[in-house]
Amino acid sequence: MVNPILIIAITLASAFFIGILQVYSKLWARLFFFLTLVFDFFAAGANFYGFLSGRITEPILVKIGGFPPPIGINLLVGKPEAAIGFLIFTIALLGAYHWERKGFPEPQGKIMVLFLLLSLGAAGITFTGDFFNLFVFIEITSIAAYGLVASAKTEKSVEAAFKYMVVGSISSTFILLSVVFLYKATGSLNMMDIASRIRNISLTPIYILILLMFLAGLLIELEVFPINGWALDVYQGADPVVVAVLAGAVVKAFYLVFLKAGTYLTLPSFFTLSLIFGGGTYLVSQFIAWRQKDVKRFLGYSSVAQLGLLILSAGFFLNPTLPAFSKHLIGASIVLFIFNHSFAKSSLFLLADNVKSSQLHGWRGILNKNPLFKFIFSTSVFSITGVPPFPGFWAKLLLIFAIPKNCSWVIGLILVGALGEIVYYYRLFREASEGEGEKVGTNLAAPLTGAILLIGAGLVAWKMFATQMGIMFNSTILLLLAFSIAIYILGFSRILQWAGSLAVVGYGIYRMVPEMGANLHGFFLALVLVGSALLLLATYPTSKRTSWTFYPAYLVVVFSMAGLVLARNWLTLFVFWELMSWASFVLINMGSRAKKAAWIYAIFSAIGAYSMLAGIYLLPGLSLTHLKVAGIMVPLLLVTGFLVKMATAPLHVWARDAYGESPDEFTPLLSGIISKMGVFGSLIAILYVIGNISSGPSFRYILGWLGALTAFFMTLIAVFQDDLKRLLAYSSVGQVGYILIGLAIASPLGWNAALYHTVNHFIFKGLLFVAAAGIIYRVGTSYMPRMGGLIRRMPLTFLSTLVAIIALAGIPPISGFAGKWLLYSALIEKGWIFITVVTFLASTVAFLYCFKILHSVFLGQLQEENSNVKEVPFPLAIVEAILFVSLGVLGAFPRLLLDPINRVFAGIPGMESPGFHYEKTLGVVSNLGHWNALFLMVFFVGSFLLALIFFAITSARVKKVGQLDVGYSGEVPKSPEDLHFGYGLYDHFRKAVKWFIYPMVTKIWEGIYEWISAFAEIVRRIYTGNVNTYAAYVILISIIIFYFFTGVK
Amino acid sequence: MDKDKYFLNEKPGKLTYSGVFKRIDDWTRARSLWVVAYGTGCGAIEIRPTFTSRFDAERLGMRMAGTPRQADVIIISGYLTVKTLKRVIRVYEQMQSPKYVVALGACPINGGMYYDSYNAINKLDLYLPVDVWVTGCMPRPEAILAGFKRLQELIDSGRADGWKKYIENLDWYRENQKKIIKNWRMPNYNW
Amino acid sequence: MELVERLKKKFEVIGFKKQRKDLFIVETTKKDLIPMLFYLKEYEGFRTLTLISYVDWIEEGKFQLSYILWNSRTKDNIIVEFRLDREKPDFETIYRMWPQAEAYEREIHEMFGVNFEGNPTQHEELILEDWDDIPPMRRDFDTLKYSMERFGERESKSGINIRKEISEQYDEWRRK
Amino acid sequence: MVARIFYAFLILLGGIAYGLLLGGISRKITARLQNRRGPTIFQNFIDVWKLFRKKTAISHGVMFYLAPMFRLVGGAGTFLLVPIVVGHPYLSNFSFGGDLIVIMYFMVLGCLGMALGAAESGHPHSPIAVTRGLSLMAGYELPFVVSVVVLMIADKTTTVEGIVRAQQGGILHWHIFTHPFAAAAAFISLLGMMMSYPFQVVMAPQEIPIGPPTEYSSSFLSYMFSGRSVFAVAKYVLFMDLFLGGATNLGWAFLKTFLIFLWPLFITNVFPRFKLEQAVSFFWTWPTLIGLIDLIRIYIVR
Amino acid sequence: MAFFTASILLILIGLYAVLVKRNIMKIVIGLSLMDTGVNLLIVSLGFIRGRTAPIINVKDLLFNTSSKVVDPLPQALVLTAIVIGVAVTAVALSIVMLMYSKKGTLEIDEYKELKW
Repeated sequence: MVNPILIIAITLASAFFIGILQVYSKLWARLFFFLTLVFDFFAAGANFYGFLSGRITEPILVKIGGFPPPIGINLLVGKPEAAIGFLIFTIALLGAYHWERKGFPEPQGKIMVLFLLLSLGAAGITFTGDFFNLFVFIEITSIAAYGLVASAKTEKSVEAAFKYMVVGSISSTFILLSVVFLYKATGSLNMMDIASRIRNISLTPIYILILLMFLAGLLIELEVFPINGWALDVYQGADPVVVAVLAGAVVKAFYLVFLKAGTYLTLPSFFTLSLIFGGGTYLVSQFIAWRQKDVKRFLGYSSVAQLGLLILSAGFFLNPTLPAFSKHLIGASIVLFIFNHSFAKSSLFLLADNVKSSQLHGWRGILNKNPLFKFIFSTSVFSITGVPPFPGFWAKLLLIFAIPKNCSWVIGLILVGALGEIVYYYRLFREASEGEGEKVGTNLAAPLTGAILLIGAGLVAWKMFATQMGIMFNSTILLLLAFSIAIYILGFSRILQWAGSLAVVGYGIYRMVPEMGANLHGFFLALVLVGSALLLLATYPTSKRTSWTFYPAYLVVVFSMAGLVLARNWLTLFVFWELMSWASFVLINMGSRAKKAAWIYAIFSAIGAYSMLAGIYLLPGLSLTHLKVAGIMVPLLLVTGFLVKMATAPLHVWARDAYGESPDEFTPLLSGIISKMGVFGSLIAILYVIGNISSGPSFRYILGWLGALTAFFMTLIAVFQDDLKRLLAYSSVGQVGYILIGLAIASPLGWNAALYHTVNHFIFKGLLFVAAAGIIYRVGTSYMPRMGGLIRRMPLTFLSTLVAIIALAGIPPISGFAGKWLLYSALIEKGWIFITVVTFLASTVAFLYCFKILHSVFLGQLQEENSNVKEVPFPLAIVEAILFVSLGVLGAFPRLLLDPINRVFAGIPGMESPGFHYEKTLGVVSNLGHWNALFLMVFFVGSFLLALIFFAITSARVKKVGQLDVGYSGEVPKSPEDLHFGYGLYDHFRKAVKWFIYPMVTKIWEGIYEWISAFAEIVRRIYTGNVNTYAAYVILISIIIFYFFTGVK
Repeated sequence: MDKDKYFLNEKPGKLTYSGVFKRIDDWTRARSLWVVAYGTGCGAIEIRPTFTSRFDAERLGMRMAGTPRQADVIIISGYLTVKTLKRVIRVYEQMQSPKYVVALGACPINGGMYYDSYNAINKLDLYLPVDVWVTGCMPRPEAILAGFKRLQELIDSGRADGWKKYIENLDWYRENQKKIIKNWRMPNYNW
Repeated sequence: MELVERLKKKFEVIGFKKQRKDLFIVETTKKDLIPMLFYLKEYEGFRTLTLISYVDWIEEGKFQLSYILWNSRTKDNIIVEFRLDREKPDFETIYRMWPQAEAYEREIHEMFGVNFEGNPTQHEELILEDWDDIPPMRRDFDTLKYSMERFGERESKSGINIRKEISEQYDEWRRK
Repeated sequence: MVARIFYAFLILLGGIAYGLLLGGISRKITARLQNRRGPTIFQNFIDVWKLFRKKTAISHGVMFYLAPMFRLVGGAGTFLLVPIVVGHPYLSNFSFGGDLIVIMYFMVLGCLGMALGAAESGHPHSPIAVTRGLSLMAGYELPFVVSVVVLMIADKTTTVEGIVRAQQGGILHWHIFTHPFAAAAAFISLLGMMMSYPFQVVMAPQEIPIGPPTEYSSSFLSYMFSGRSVFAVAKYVLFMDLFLGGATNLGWAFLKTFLIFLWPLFITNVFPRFKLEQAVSFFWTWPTLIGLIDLIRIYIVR
Repeated sequence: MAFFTASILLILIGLYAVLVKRNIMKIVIGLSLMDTGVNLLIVSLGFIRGRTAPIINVKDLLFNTSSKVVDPLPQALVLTAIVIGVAVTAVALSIVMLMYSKKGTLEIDEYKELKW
């Protein structure tokens, strides 16, 4: 234990001493400065460690001058104080170290003095147990801060300092006044003393006014909306190190005072006030940052928002009606928030110091040139926006689940705000990773420390809180996730990484075999692991363009999916869901033109995840069993989350670009398996939740319509795509629409159809995307009109694509038809006849793009530029072969897949009978019809061979002619380009359906985005930059607070 | 342009003309003449009435084929310039055997009224194996039909073997063709 | 009459003739032709080039080029012509003034061999493919001789079996 | 089983012959309508034989080579999956292989195969025609599906046999009388299926002379010809089963299919041609709306 | 009460200057005025009519002096507050000097570079 007074006293003394010393030797002064800070760091650390390890149990009470507390000034250091103190000096040390690396700003000595004063003031604010002393420390901090802010001596910094000073003075006036009146009312200045006396005092309006005045002063310092203009200006104008310390440390001290004020000064409206100001600040700030162009101010908005969330949590934390467990969770969440925000935001500000321009466009592409910068930046952004396993995620999760159900609108507020946060942070991410940027400064040690601390804290939080929340992790999955991260080490050789990944997945399959049983989870687990292993095989790194982090992220996606399907608990499912979403975000972002796509993907992932989280929050229990819920809200929220991943209209907007622009190696997984997680989710949502609500059938009917419309419109749009992967993307989305219909029918036949189609869609769409990856790799473009005639160069790929296309179109002898047949049988049995018609039409329209793929890519004239391409790389060819053989085998023997599916559903009440049976001649027989797959296959192949042999024997000499030997009105064609019809294949059809393909949904989403940003733009104008205005806001808000909360009407 | 890459550079082999079905083959070939629609000169306008209601060539089993690949007969309908000849040769060679040439009018025979033209050829049979000549300037549809009737007789009796002659004497024809087509710019044989 | 006065004032007008009420023929020199066309187009309203025509005055050793213009407002036609040296038929293109002139000039180049300096496409084939003789529309080109040499001549002996004749030729060719 | 296959083979040959004959008849009737004599009604046999016995043929690649087989097998398969006489040991064909859904998808196989072969030829007309054909298919499939769904729901079965059985017991039980609007929609979409004239956009002789098989010649073409003929017969038989109450013996089958065959024939000879977008719009509006009348009726009555 | 009113008045005058005045110096003066007003208020709060200043000799400790002097604590507080106020004013003035050296004007509307 170190006496806290020592920290303050030694720092103060050293500040004076440095003031003198720096006249003689700058070097020694600096040495002394760092010695002091290191001492402070260790001293505060020792105290904090003492509390953590349990060696110190009682709060440390320091009597100054030997007077006992109520009379003398005292310092009171409990666990929270020790923590904040430690935090302050850590940040201060990091900031100072950053300065040292970068070169100390001039005048060194004065700045050192001010810096010491600032940190000691913040520590004093934290430690003190006396109100007037608090005021003094606040003033010390403020004066030091004014000086430091101005010390950059740019026009902006001076201006910011002045604004800060004016508003700060008003704030300290409020605090001083209220302290003095408090003394007048209670006769004491000691916090504990006042707290005990205050209970005996009747709360007259005047008295409440005094307390409110104190609170108003604090709220100004805590930067609540709209009296935070000064703070934003400071963030924008001041030296980033100063800002980092202010935002990371000093504000946290004020927050502690806020908590203390809430605890000691029993204020009846504290809860309401913190809700209004915290929530309001949080919500508004997250949105007005959308169009901010200056990165530092933008980070400022984010800081303000985070503080708002903290204030909000404080309101709940101090709410006496809260149950103890919730209180515990909120306390933990506050700690995590503080930690998260301090380190992440300080890191970001210090990173911003390394970039020359603070404008958004100045950040363009800098992530691509600076790997370490990218690491720190991504870690910080992920942590702030709440990506697992970083502390921000756990903080948000804990907070949400601690909020009582009668305040569920607060959840909405938090989640909407978080969505806004995602939008602008990933806009920054997008800007910073797009194109080729320039090299940035290398002063990254301090932010790197922050980032590492964040990761550590995240893991610690995971360990500490996951089980408390009821989140259960399969230890194998955790081990495999650890392996996945470890694959990063092999990054010097992509091939090695690839092989290592295969080994890890193989090991995973080996370990997971017992879990792959005949139940829903086991079925999907098998799909995920085996499917991923196959697709992983096809990611064979043919060139250096695969990113170093590709395989770790890929494996994380795979194993989080495995964890997801194994989850027996909604919250576990959610954690893995988020892990999967964000890991796939990382992967999508690797595509060279995918930055915008990744941004949109992030937004929609967040929409889905947050709405799912809200749904889970509203569920009566967390386990995956039948849950009774009332009303339509919960299923709606849950299903929205899953529909986003399935890219069902109108939530499909992300899919086109995400599928189209993500790395070619990753797209098969995205389409083949990740979208199936949405299927899994919807299935369990329908099974456990929607099945139990009274409006379940109509809800499912609407889902069915959604699926049908998705299938129809996406298919229609796919017809007009000229980019191979975008076409496949739309097709994929449309196909998942069929699965959704099957799920929505919720009859045995329907679910059989859905699961069959799920597996089938994985096979053929995985195959198509793998083939696309190979083709794009060989040809160098994904623009179909520039291909053509590749059948001459890639026969195997053509054959497998052909089979996959036949499966996709659902033409009988290949397995794709089984899903179609089951689906139509189920639909007609159910009597959803309009959906049947739409679905039928959709699958007919699908022939159009099927032909387009085959024709534009493989048939027609081989172009001059492609005349030397080769067959796809060998591993891809193997995967193609495996997949297309399995398509053929399933086509002949659908029972191979139907039997396991039947067993999956056998355990579910009401689903025991699959709705069809097998007969020898009729094949699969349902109540309505029959279909003999084996006969069709034999018949087709047999008669085809017969016809072929007959033809080959009898027909005339067949001469294989050259590519341009075509009847061309007697002309000799000049080049293949003249003859190839690849561009605008369906322009005539477009004229017929132009009303249907207007991108209405995209326009609506864009409109929503534009409207919100425009509105935010207007709101943002209240920060006029004029100090009079700022002061007026302060006064106005204070008056409003006084008027509404004193109880005087 | 790389000709070998894009065109089949191979001379056609000789075709035998026998078999158990020879009689039926000749019979059907005579009654199913598909004509490639290639109007080279003023005779093109006479083909239309021949094939439509008034004269109705379809009753002989004839019909228009849209592409040389499916056609049996090419009608040289009138004068033939060097430029057109080049295309006609390509079209003819792209037709599948057995195939027949019917020449209409005086111009293919001896140049007709274009006997002194600098670009209308005078003797078609130097360049293509003509099976039936229909004289006149221009012959009326009745005459054309009569010509086709004659062609049918020739085919039916197995005497319309211009396509065989062409392949057997391809070198001779080619020499004649290349004599007037200075810059060949085509594959050696148009498949 | 006014038009010709104006033209005479500005350019060298060798001959003038009013063929019809709305058709004038103006003959000028090679030097003045393009300025005159420009003047007619920009100032007199003859904005349309209808045709470029051509006469071979072999006796005089001259070529005559005629540019036929049309004034859409007054419905007047004007033919501007000039003579060109037959031995060295070099002239300039006017296709920048009238884009359609490109094709006319190309044809004249092909048929008469006039070289229009600056015309980007005049060397491409328009009608004739692979022509290797003097341009066929010149009057000193003997088309009958050319046809005889090139395409041969069939002796019109009635009653001769054409098929037989051809097979005789096959044999003759084989013997060679 | 062997006997069954043998009979199926015979029936298939009969179907091809019948299809070729119908083609000849249609040429004859067209000629008579145009005040000509026209070719003999066996002209198509002559053509097929001639094409089949041509001396040379060219191929553009593997897909090009296989496409006629696809076409023939697609047509023959469809023909054999539709029962001609329900319950008959041989004339019910291979209808145990699948129900109406199977048939509807199997119908596409031949078209798709031919489309691929045609596209490989590298002639620009082929893909133009194929894309037109597929677009047209998207057009006529909607009214057809509407009417088929009406029948499936009404008869509570998806098998052709079931639908035929539901129509037994008198001429007024035929679906053409019980569900006239659905039948009307289906028969209008039959015009598109048979590519009769208002919807003749695929082989549009004025623009892309013969459509997809531009590069096909000789024996390839004869295969396609036969495939197309038997495919047409398969459609007539299917329509007979769906709307005209099936057949109890071959005589009835010939009569009814011949009647169905006359319907597109007479339409085709008196109409000019739509553009593709007009054709698709037409199919997606009028016949669909007509069919929807019955669909809604079924939906309410059920 | 007069002290009280006067101090409130001083605060309000200062506030008025801060809110309305366009000149930076006037704003700083306003801040100073507010500071003074608050100090005055603090002193007036501790004042009890009829008592003396809380300057206590040793011998006074013998008597019950606490009933004879005004509340000493506010006076102690106000000393600190005055010091702080002076420090703030000093920093403020130095910032104003910096501002003037940057832009050569004291018009507050010129200092709106940071906004939105």
